[in-house]
Amino acid sequence: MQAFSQILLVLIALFSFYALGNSSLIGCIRIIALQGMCLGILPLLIDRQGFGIQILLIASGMFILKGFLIPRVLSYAIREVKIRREMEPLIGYNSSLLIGAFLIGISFLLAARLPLPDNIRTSLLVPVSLSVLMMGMLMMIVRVKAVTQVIGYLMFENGIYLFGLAISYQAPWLIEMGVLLDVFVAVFVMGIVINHIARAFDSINTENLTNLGD
Amino acid sequence: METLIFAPKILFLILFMPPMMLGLIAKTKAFVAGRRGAPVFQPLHDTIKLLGKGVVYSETSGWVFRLGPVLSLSAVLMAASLVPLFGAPLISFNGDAILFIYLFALARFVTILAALDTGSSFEGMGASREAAFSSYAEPALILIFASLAVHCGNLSLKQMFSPGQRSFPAPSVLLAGSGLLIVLLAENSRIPVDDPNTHLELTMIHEVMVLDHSGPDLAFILYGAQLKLMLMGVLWIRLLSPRLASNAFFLTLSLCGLAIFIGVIESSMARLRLIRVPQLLIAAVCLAAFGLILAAR
Amino acid sequence: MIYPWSLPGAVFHLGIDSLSAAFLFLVLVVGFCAGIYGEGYLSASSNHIAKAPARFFFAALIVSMAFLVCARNAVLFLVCWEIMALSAFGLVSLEHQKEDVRKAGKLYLLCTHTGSLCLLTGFAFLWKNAGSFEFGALLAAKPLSMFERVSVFWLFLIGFGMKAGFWPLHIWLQEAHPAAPSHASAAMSGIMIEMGLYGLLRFFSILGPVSISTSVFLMVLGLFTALFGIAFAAMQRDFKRLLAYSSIENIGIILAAAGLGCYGLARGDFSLSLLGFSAAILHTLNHGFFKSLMFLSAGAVYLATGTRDIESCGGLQKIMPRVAALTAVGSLAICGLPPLNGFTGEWLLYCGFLQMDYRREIIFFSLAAAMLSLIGGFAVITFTKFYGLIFLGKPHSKSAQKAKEPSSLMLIPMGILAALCLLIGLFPGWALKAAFFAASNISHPTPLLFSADLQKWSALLDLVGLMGALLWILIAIFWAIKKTSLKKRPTEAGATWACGFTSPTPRMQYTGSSYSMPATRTFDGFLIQKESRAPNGYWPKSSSFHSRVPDPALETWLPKLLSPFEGLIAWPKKIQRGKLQFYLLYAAAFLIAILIWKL
Amino acid sequence: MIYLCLVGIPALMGLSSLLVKNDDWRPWILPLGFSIHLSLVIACWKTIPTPSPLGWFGLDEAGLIVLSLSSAMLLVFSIYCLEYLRLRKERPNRLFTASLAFILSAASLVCVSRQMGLLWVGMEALTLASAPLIYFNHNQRSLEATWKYLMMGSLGIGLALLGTFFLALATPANAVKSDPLVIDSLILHARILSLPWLKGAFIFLLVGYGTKMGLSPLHSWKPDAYGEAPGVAGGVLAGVMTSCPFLGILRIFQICSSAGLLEFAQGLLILIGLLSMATAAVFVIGQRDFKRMLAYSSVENMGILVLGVGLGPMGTFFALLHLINNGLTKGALFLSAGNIHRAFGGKTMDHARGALGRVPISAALFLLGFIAITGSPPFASFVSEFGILRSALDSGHFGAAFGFVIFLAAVFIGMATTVLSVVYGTPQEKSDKAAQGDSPFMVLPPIILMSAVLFLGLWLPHWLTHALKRSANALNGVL
Repeated sequence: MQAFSQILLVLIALFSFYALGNSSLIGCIRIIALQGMCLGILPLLIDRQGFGIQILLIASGMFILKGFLIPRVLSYAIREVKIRREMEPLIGYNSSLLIGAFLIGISFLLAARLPLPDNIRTSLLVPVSLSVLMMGMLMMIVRVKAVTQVIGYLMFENGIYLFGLAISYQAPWLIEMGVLLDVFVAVFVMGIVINHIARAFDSINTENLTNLGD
Repeated sequence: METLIFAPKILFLILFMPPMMLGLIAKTKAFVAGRRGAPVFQPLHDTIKLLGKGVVYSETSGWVFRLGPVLSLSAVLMAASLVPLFGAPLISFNGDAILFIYLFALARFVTILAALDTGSSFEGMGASREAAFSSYAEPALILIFASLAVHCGNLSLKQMFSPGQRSFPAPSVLLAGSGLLIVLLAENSRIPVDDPNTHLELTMIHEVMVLDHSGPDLAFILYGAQLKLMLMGVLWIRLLSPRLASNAFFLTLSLCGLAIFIGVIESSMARLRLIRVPQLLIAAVCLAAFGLILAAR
Repeated sequence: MIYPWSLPGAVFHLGIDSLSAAFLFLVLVVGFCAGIYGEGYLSASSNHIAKAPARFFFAALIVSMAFLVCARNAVLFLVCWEIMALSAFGLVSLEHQKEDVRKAGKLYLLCTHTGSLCLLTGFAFLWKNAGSFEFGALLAAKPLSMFERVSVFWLFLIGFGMKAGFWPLHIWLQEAHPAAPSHASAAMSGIMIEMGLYGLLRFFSILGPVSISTSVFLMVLGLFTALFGIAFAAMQRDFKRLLAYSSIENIGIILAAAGLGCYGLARGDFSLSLLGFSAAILHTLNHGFFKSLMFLSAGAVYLATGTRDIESCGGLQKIMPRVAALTAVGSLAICGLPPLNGFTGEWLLYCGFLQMDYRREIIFFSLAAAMLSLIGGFAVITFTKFYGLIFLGKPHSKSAQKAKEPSSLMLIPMGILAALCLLIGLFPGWALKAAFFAASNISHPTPLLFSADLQKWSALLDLVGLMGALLWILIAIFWAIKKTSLKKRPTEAGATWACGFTSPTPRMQYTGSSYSMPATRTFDGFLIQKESRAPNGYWPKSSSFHSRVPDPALETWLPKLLSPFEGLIAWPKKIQRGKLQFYLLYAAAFLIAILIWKL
Repeated sequence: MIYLCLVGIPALMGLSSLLVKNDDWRPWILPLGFSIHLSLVIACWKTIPTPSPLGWFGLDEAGLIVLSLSSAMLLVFSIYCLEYLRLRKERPNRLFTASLAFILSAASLVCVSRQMGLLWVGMEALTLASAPLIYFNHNQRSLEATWKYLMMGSLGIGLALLGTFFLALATPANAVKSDPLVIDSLILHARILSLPWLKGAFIFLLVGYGTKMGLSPLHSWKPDAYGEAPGVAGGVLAGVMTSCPFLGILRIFQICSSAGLLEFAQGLLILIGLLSMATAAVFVIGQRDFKRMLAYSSVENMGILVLGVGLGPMGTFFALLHLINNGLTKGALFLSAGNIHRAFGGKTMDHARGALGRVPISAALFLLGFIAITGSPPFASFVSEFGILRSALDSGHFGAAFGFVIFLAAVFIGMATTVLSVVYGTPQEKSDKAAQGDSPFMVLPPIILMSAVLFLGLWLPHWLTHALKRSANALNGVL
């Protein structure tokens, strides 16, 4: 169990790292789906008291939502758009990978300042979630395609959610459901907006979205 | 009370001395120039003659023009009532020195307005010069008074110019006196500030303001000017040494002396350029200030 | 009168002491006169002023000031203060269709709000010390620490000085007063700016005696303000601007008098401080009366001729004689000439400066007196120009010819004010009593001393009034003499003697600028901007000469002061350029920074 | 039960307005439902309802104040909408009305929830529900604004979630057997919370909810959203959407202060508050677009709020008061700004000039609102801003007081320039999109709001003072 969860965590981190370096939209969506699936499995491994019904519920909900529904929404959103890959990002792939590595370092540093929550067996959870979160932010920042930004946002959410697993033993599952629902709706709305963007500017380049400002 | 006893003398001084001083000045100038000149009482005759004449009013002018001379003359007479001639003044109270200065200002104010009322550019010119120069002369006068008030701690002319003040040899008095002399010449539009009997209106100051007045108005104005000259003369004499004004006779003598002195000055130097006049007055201010500093020690 | 008020720290606490009473009297009289005049003014200036707002703002202005002087609680004071300021703003920007009016209104609003912020901070300091907003508590509170004292003093000096228009805080004044309709500018110039002085006087009594050097600084500031104001007044062409500048002058004189009072307090010499403060208050009253009178008549002229340019008026004395007469009274009073009220206050101030029996800084005070007289001389220049150019001579322009006498609704209030000027000039003792009682609230003298000084000075001032009466009698006598001597003699009417020139035209009259030129020549070059196209060649083209007098504090120093801040502002604006990625970056960077710093 | 009604009724209205077909009388649903809601809220003022068994729901004074503010303002806005939506026939208003209703429901959820997770859910719902308002105009600019709003909002909300998790982790696992996010129990066991996690929670929640509030440097979405949304939507955003996250910050601040992290929390709040005021000052000066100007003024006022909270009990008292004043005034400002915008078909100084000539009442209201929001008596903001200044001096934060005054002055200068040039002057010839004059239904709501502001400036009701005092003390742990 212990080892599996460790591996899974590392895998999740690597996924987002990979997404950071990947230029194709579809690829990114696939990666994010994979990451979501891993997230779905993780609670079963990490949690203290075996397969509780509520754990099962959450896990399955996660698995479906993050593994299938959300990627579906995203691919629906970019259907009209011809472009399939992220052209010139604000920061090149290699350098963004470097920054990603740097961020991982920061997140480990921050995690070191926090005492280990006593119900988590693995010490990797906090730093990994922080780094996934930060890499998500990085992705939102350095990419210019709206979809990629949404993917970044998803990654960011995953990081947070990963963190949420730490309290899954005591947080009431209703809350978790609400959280899931909210995330889903958020992404749904974003998808719609992307759709509108695509129609209004017939591209999903956010370079078009810089008319407002002082 | 004592003033009532001296009433006739005072009346003589107030009524006959001013024109006589003017006549003396003219006489002196004539003498220096080698002419015989008009009799000493000529100005008095002129004044009386003018009183008996009719007037010509410019149709531009209005009531200000008609009221002006009256107002200015009464202001100067008011001032006269504050000045200690040889005895005590008619009225005296702490702070009347300020009133004295401001009464002259009032006279000037109405004269200027009367000049502007005619709408003549020449009189406007004269008015503006008069206003500008006297605004420099006033501070000098204030400073002189202050330097006198340092000792008696009182702002009444009677106290400030009473015997027992420092007198002639004292350097502070010397400075104040020279300052006062300049102010006197300037305020009464004598050379070197103004040439009363030039024939070019462009260069006049006081005379050009009263070009349009005639008859009694002109008489009032002339007499007012002469009276002003005499009053300041009295102050000057009393400043140098109050003893000179201890009685009417001495005072008369010294006033005549002053008149001759002025005459000599006028015939010995030419009028300054108008640009230079303020500098002269500021010099007077500086003299007065030095006098004050010396007096304050 | 104390009513509970639910705002934190506030009590609806009204009270009238003699200081309040003096100012309240001023507010009510001037407010009343200006209000009545305003009705006539509004109905005469038919179209271009919205009447309802004008009435509302004016009423608000007067009422708020009436409450202001009675307020005994800082919050109430501030509320009244701001209502006053805002309604004045409303009045200033009534004719907002005009560009310059908008400018003036904006400038005024910015200035007054800055001042109010200073006042807020000052009161917050006082509250911190006293724990209450009641004036009584503020008075009774323990003395402030050095830091608090200094900061409160400067905050109040700036806050109230901004309203009163001390140099260089006066920048709004000469812009706003001309912009407002004349009854409003009368109220503003006659009362509102005095409220700044009221505040200062009120809070001198709370702050306690200031140091000697500070009071000397106040005197110097006041005299400089006065000199500056009158010098600029002498140079103006727009006669409402001229009046506004002369308000600055009078405020300066009052400040100097107040400074004298502070000096007395600092020296522990109560009769001197009493003298100074009462001179300040007396001059405040007088200024309130004659300045509002002047503004009212300026309004009448503006209404009749439709111009505010001195050069294009002239000869109105014949066309509107009543206004002319009333204005003559006003201008005599405003120059501080006997036998009118303006003289009494200045005379008191001179006496204060030149009472030598206890002075250490004789030189300084005599120079101050000299400065005062210089100011008086310039005042004479300014107002002979004002009166002479507007009312005397021949009309310079068509607009001046078609002028006509205003309605009695406008004349009567002016008459009341003029009568007040004459009366105070004749019976200054009464006004002095009021001023003394008011002043005793600031410099708390022993009753014995107080009654003695009141005795002394009111006796002297009554003498001055008596002299005034004598002067009137003399004038009457000589007038009679002249009339009798002219009875049986011809009085002919002829053309003005133009030194031989046969056909003088109105255009050839002396102009205002050239009239004040000899006096203001000293400021040539660096204050007066001239642009001229001199005629040249054998057949010269049309030539022109134009000169204006920009206010250095407003048009030179203020921009210099503000220019560095522009750069300061321009730089950070780069961060909001519309790129979402950057916005996200700011958020992330901020978060990480805080995490690393604080966690 | 009452909680269910408070949250449920608006939600039901939202659903029903989604179902209703007719565009013309759909808007009428809102005033009805909102008035019911408001009456419920008033009932709550009469008797504070008891917390629900699990301790998830409950109303304290702070919550009640925010709740009543939101409810009352939304009622006023819904009255405005009746006329507004009639004028904007070309746009289907289904989503608009629905999201107004959902906003109230979400806001009520935020106010009544005593459970940080639940509060977060409400906040997220609030964010999503307000997106359609911004996108109402359906043009490229509004689309851009919506996109930015969504991304920034989601980022913030995500961080807030993380903060919530941190908070949950702050309670030692076996120490308390209850739900680790219930505020009351957190305060009860404040002493045993682990401080590092709590600090982290505070930072993340501050940044997260600060993004929703629009504190600098997280404010960047605000001018775009406020500028492109219709006036009424701007009012909703500035009045309701900002006070709910502020409530969230208050909650976590309360927990921190009772856990002994007072200095830490106050330091951060003062810092970010002054930073926001400075940013607003910089951007308001020379701002030609009066809606964006209002947005920055809102940034400034948010800064004032957190600054006040950072200055101790007295400051908190006045901050809560300022919350009310700011909400009401901003509402009036945005509504009148919307009227002016419509009358000139433009929202910059170049289009809109001399509004007093064309829409006199709205212009006057705009001017008054400006005077009020910059804290001049006799309007309410004067009381609160003066109070915050006092508390800054009182608590010895002289630097903060200095900055406060300077920034107030700067913002005033900036706003005055824009507002005066919009209100005064002579309007140039009518542009084709110009509406005709003031219509009663569209000036009445801002008049109501402004008169409320004026009233509060002249008279603070005692019950309100009492409530403010109690919550201020509670928040600073000075019970």
